[in-house]
Amino acid sequence: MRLNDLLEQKKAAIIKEWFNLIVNSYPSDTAYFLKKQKDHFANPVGTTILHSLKPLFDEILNGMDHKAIVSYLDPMIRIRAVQVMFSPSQAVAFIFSLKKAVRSNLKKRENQDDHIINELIIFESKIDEVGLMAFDIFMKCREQVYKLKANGERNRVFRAFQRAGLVYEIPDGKRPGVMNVLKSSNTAVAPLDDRVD
Amino acid sequence: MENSRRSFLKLAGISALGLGTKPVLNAFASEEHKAEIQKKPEALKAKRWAMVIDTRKFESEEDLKPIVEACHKIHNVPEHTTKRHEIDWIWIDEFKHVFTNQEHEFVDDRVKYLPFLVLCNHCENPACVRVCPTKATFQRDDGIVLMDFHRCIGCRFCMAACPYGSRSFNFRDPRPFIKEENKEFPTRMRGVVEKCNFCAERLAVGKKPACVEASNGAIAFGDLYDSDSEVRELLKNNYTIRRKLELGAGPAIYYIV
Amino acid sequence: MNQKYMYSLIAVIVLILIAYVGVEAAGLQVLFGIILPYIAVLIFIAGFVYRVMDWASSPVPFSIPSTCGQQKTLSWIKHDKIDNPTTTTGVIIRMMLEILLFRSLFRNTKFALNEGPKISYVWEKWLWLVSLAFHYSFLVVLIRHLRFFLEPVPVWLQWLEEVDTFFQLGLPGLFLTGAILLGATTFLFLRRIYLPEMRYISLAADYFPLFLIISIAITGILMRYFTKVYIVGVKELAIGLASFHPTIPDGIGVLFYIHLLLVSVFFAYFPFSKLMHMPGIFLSPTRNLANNTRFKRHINPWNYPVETHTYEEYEDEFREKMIGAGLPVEKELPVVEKE
Amino acid sequence: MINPNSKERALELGHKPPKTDWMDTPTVYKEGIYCYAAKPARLEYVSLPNPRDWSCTAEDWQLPENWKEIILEGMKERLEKYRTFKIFMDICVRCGACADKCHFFIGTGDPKNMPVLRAELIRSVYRGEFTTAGKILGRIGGGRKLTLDVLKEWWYYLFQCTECRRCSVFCPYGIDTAEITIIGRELLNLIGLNIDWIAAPVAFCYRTGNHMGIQPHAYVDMLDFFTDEIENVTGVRCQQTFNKKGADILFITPSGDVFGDPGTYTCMGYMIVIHYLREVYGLDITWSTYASEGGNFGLFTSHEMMKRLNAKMYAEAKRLGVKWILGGECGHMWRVINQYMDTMNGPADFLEEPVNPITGTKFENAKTTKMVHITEFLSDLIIHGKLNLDPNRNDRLKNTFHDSCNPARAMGILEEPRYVIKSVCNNFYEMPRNTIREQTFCCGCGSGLNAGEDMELRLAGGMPRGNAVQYVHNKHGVNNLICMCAIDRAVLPACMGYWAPEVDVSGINELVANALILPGEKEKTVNLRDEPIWPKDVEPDEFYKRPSFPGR
Amino acid sequence: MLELVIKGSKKYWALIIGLLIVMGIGFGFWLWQLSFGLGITGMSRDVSWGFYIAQFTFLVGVAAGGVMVVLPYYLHDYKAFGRITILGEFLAIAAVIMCLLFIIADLGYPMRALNVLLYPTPGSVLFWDMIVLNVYLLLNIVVGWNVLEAERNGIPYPGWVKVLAIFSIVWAPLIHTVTAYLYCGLPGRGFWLTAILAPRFLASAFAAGPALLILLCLIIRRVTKFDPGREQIQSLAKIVAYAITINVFFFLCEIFVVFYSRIPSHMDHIRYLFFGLHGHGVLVPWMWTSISLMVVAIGLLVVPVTRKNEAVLAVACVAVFIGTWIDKGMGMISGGFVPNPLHHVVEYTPTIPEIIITLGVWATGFFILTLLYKIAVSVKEEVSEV
Amino acid sequence: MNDKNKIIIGLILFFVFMTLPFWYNMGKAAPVPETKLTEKAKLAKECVKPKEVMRAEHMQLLDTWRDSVVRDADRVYINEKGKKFGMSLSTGDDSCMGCHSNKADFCDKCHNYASVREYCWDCHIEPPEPPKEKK
Repeated sequence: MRLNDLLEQKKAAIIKEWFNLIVNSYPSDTAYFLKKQKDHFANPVGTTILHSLKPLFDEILNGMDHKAIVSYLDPMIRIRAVQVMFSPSQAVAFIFSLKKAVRSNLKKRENQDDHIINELIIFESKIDEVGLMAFDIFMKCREQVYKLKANGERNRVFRAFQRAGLVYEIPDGKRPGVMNVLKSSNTAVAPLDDRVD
Repeated sequence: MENSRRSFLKLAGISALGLGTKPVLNAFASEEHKAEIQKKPEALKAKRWAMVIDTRKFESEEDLKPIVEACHKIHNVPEHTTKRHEIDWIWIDEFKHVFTNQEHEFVDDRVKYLPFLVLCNHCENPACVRVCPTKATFQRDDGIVLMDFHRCIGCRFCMAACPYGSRSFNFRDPRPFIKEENKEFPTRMRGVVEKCNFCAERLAVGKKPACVEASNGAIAFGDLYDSDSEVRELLKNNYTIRRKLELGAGPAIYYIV
Repeated sequence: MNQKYMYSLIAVIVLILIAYVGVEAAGLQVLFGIILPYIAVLIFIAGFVYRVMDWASSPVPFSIPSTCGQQKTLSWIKHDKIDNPTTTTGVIIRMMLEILLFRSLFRNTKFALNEGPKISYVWEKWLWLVSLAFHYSFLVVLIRHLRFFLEPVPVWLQWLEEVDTFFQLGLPGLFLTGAILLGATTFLFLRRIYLPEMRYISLAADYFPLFLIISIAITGILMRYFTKVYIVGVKELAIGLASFHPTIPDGIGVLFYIHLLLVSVFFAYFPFSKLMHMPGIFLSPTRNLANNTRFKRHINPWNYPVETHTYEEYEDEFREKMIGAGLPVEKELPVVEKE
Repeated sequence: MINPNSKERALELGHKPPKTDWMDTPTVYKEGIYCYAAKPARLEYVSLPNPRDWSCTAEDWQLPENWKEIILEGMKERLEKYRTFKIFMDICVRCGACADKCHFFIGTGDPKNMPVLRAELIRSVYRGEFTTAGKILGRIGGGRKLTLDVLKEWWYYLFQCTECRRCSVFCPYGIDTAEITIIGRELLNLIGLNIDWIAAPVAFCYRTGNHMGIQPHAYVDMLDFFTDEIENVTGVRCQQTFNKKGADILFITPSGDVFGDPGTYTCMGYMIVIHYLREVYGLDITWSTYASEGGNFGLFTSHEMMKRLNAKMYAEAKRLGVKWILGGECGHMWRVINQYMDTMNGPADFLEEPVNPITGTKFENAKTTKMVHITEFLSDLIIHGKLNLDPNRNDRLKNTFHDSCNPARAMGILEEPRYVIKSVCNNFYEMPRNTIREQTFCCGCGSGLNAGEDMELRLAGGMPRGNAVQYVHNKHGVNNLICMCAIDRAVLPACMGYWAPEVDVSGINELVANALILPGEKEKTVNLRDEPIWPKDVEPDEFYKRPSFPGR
Repeated sequence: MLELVIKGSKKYWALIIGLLIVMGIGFGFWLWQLSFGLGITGMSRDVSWGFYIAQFTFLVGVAAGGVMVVLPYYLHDYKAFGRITILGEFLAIAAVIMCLLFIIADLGYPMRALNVLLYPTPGSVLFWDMIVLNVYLLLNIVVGWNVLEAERNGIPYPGWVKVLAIFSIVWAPLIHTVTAYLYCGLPGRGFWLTAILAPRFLASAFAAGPALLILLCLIIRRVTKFDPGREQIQSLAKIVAYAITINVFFFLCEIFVVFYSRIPSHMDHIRYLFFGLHGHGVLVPWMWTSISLMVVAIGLLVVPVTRKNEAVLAVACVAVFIGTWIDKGMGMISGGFVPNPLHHVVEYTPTIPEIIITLGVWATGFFILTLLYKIAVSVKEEVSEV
Repeated sequence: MNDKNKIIIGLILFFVFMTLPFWYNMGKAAPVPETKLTEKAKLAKECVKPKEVMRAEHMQLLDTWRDSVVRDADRVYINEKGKKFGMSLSTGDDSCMGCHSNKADFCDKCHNYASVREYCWDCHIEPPEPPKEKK
């Protein structure tokens, strides 16, 4: 329990450093905006992170409630999942820099205390767990993007065609290969392509 | 090359800052060394100015009017036609008004009807100086409570603070109400407070206050801390009273009754 | 160190040095006091006219006002006559609000992300307020300077000065607009330096006029309150310029020539810079046009005929299918003889 | 929460190298941001220059040798032709008011998506190539030469602008980035640089009359199918007429509604309304297969292309001899109609000044263009009590309304749609005030950026809109986003899916049709989407017993 | 948020234009005063402060009274007042601005007003009054604006705002205490020379301020869609009831001390006000009216039945407001100057130009109040709608 | 759209205002005021400080003077050259106006020319015009 008290005490300093580490891990062009931001202007990423770190830290420290953690992580990662400047590792790396922030905020004496070290190992494994959760969220978001990318438009148009009876579904039990035979002998769609406005 | 350019820029920066200020700085610099400000040699000096009014020497208002006139004339005090706008540096009032707390039913008839001269008391602890938000009213080392008309904002806090009612305010431009202007003394403008200045401008050139001069010896003026002074002489030999002593303001006007 | 503002800062410092050396060392008062101001005014007028006429020479082919309110429509729907004007009066009011009160900047919001995350758009008042303060005090300062050019000084100008020095602060009395001008330009400069996005988009050409105006204000304030110049000489010079009898009176400090050179540069620079936003705003088609193109035809002077896909060509291509689908056609199918 | 002061101190600890000037920051083409290049067939079909197979990520763009001259010559020509362009090149003071108004900047955080910087990409070339000061001072004067890198930067960022004009509302000089983007894209088109998602609809539209490339018989087939669908729901057959000479009114709407969900429901909505008016009032409204497209991707290509595509509307109206034209729910279509059509292809003196034959209302505001917006028309009908409406049938929906950019900021049609919506449904909630009306946020996909390959860009750009919808969803349980633009209907479902799941998207006419009581209709239990008309948490019996329920 | 003031109903604009006209006339007369001097007022050598300073004193009270809705909310977490703290803060802003304008109007030489800053004099209470008033103004602007803006944007207000809000709570009594010290530290003015002056001022402030606030709340409820709330109004009414009772109690204490000690220099002023002195007594009917109004108001406010009836409550609040206004706005200053230090009775009545300028300042205050309340109420309406 | 006329009218209006100084003076330079010295001043040859300094800074000098006279009763100024002056604007022969008794010519001309309104004379009484200087 002693580590928890220590962390609770040094929370402000740890979060400050955590944020700092996160910002410094960004591509320089973005970091410039994150770092220099005086008010909430600039990149939503910076502010989202800023606002989510404390509750997230509290949750790691005290609760580790899966649902709560996801709810703090989701907004941070959801935005980054569509900001192509981040590689997947960059998108979730910030979780792990909490380890560094915690360690550098413990005094030497505290760092050598066996009891604390043991607790620290447990704490860090919780961070790993959160990191993995972050990765899950990131992947979920990316999958969603790709689903939208791959199917969204086509599906909608296709459904409309299908409903209009312009498309034949393959009847069960028939030999595959004869697909999507159009109803009329005339092609209904001009041969250029299938575009929606 | 890089170096010389940098030093050039440095030089330029410095001269940009110092630009144009040089001649002026010179002027002031030389002034500091040589120019001097002094008091006039003939100026009257005292540790604490005080005034003793020997009321025994007055009988009626007629005796006092010339004194008031003398003061008001040299100080360009206007004579307003509207009572509300009245300005007085020195004026005349009855015993019961001047010494509000010492009046009683059985007071001596002479005193009861005797006109008294009233003016600023140049208090030791002046409330007006205390309250002034701009230091426009201030106390000089020699005890004179003086006004800097240039600085007065006309808030009239001093008028509320003065327990003697010695202060007046220029409710309007005084100039049209000054019969004869004394060119040697400025008038005031609308919107500032004024009061008796113990003729500080006369003391500076070695003259006694105008009222003293006009009183034919009924008013004495001098240094309270000079044991040889006329005022000390009078205080030693006569019983004197001062106004509203209980307020602790320490008025410098003594009355021999 | 930001190169862009350093360039501008150095440029202004060099200008100051030129005037200083030119007057103090080389005695080129005639150049700085007469020749350059005349040239500057000439460049200003010619350049200004040239630029505006150049804009005028390009037509406005389409009416594309930004509509910021409800259009004129059915009689019972309240039409926003100012933000979506349909008449000249509406446009004039809209332009007046824009020019006199900076209507669009008044609308400005600042994007902010809050816990949640929740996006909010907070009214951003400072840019609007300071810009207003800056432009109006600049205008007053400019008008006040007419006292050097007009003799006798008109009464209205004296009133203006009286109001501007209402508070007796210092000797001679502090002109409030001068102080506001300096304060506002400093704010505008600091904004460019401290806000990252402003710093990113700012060019040397954004800093230069700011430094120029700040320097002009500082030299002006210095001359009035700190290191005095011979004001009668200044007016003599100014009147001389205005009446085409230029003279160089003796005894005017070098500070004045620096001030004058900076002002000359300001005027000469004006037509070739972003400062042309002053006339530009009057000509901005998204603001000075009425949104009335559905009931009043806007003419494009260079409208030219274009190639289109006509109905005839269309029917020719799809006639068979159209007939098949029961669509009416202009021409029936040709009877194709079978061979 | 970290207190702001300590945050600042923390930030100062960073030792990142100073960032580069924007002119020195190279453009890196990121997957998910750019759209694919136009295929040669599209360009050839409408005789646009330099058709070829190329890719924007390839080193060699296969440009004509004199591409630079072409662009500069084109710029010069446009500076002389468009005062907007010239003025907007000259008067920007970079005050920064526009910076955080752009949905792409908010969403992507890419500084070059600040409107001012997007314009500076072109302005810098203008200064460096056309102004004396810029030529002399070069970089210090903010000027630069036109190089291949600059060109690539143009292409990348000009196709990250949806021409939504939100920035122009806040600009103290009214500088309209859309105008700059339009002309920028026009310049790119001079050397065959376009994206396929724009070039294809342009070519399709030119040939078949609509973006989808739907041939006339298929168009009719599709609407016939909808007729069946409607009959299933209402029991009434809403047969439409096509290319009918001598009809009263020609109806033109974007073709996206004919083939794409959920626009199809809006399309059915039009059909029901048209049928109702024919049955009840004998009003003859006809569709055209030749002018079967309201949208105009020519606007995203060049002014000339816009004019070529737009010409069909008047031509068809003239051929059919109708009195006036009725326009469906579309965004940029209405920008073109409001601000360009009459100037380019008018005067339409062969048409009559539009009058609502049912109410007698003169549409004064469409006197010369002779084209009326369907919400103007509907508002007029509703206020005169000409439509038999039962708003309870939309009780399943809690609605909010997305002002589409072009109708809001290039036309100012704000109250009509709200009036119609409030007349046909009981639950309506506005989104936060700085995200609606003239300050509305773009869907993130306008001006031809609604391709599939730039999904990341679209979602990032749709973030502000998504956030505002999510806000009313959380606060009021809003589950339906109404919009009056075909692009919105096509793209907002994806945007909502990512940012505000559980919120559906529909057009206004879909709700109107749901509420409209058709003569001879059967007892209605489902809406056009085959969903029960009562709210999810309410039993049908209870629903019909509601005191608010009129005359059932 | 400022854009909210330019959208309003016809009545709103009529009010605005009406106030602007009064302001314009007042300003015109002030220009006349500026060029002629304070001679156009009824003030004299003996009564050197008049209507202006009296209004100033009263309005400092109104400004300080605004804190009575802010304090329970921030210090005692009384949630109900959260709805209307902004009304208290905005009332304070308008009142302080009126105070400053009255000071300016009262200055003989306003062009030199900045001398107070140029030659700071910590010994002068007026110097401190200038500081406390301006700081209070600033605090209320910053706190009020930020809290309202946060509410409008649906986000919590920044933490530092709460710190400032609590600071402003401490500050509010300070402004009235310092204002009382302007008077009660003066020798030779028996009427003011009493330690209970500051408590008396505060008591009347906490009565008059909330009473006005209640009236404003009732008006807002009538003319807008925003309802400040019944509970809120009743809580305020209780505050008014206590404060006005304490005010009268303090006054009785004063009466006892003065008349039991029978020190003439203290007694004469009160005698002048309530009974007349040496045949002078213009204020006598006014003062009795004031006392009666306050007593009646106590009756109406203390009895729950009458207090809970909002129509009666409104009457009681009007009584409190007018009662305290006469007490401070007329009696307090004149009473201090009459009789004068030489025991002459010189009476004071304001002149017409003086009253017009006063009206002009009041109009300015209500103009600002209208604009601020327009903003506040529009935001409240907006928030409850969206 | 033909709006050239409007633009030209606007330009003309703008330049009429901008070139107001040229119109106002109509090519004639108003005479520069000359500071006239009284005989007494001419005889004295020099003022408290050199002419250039006095010309530019007399107001500051007077400002410091008035403070020391009013607040410290210091009334004598001895300049660098040892010459004594009464530190007063208008009181005494050795005051400013004692020497420059021609206010209209000495003060007003320049002040009017430069549009500088001094408020000295709101209180201080201006000296009577010496009859011989008047013509």
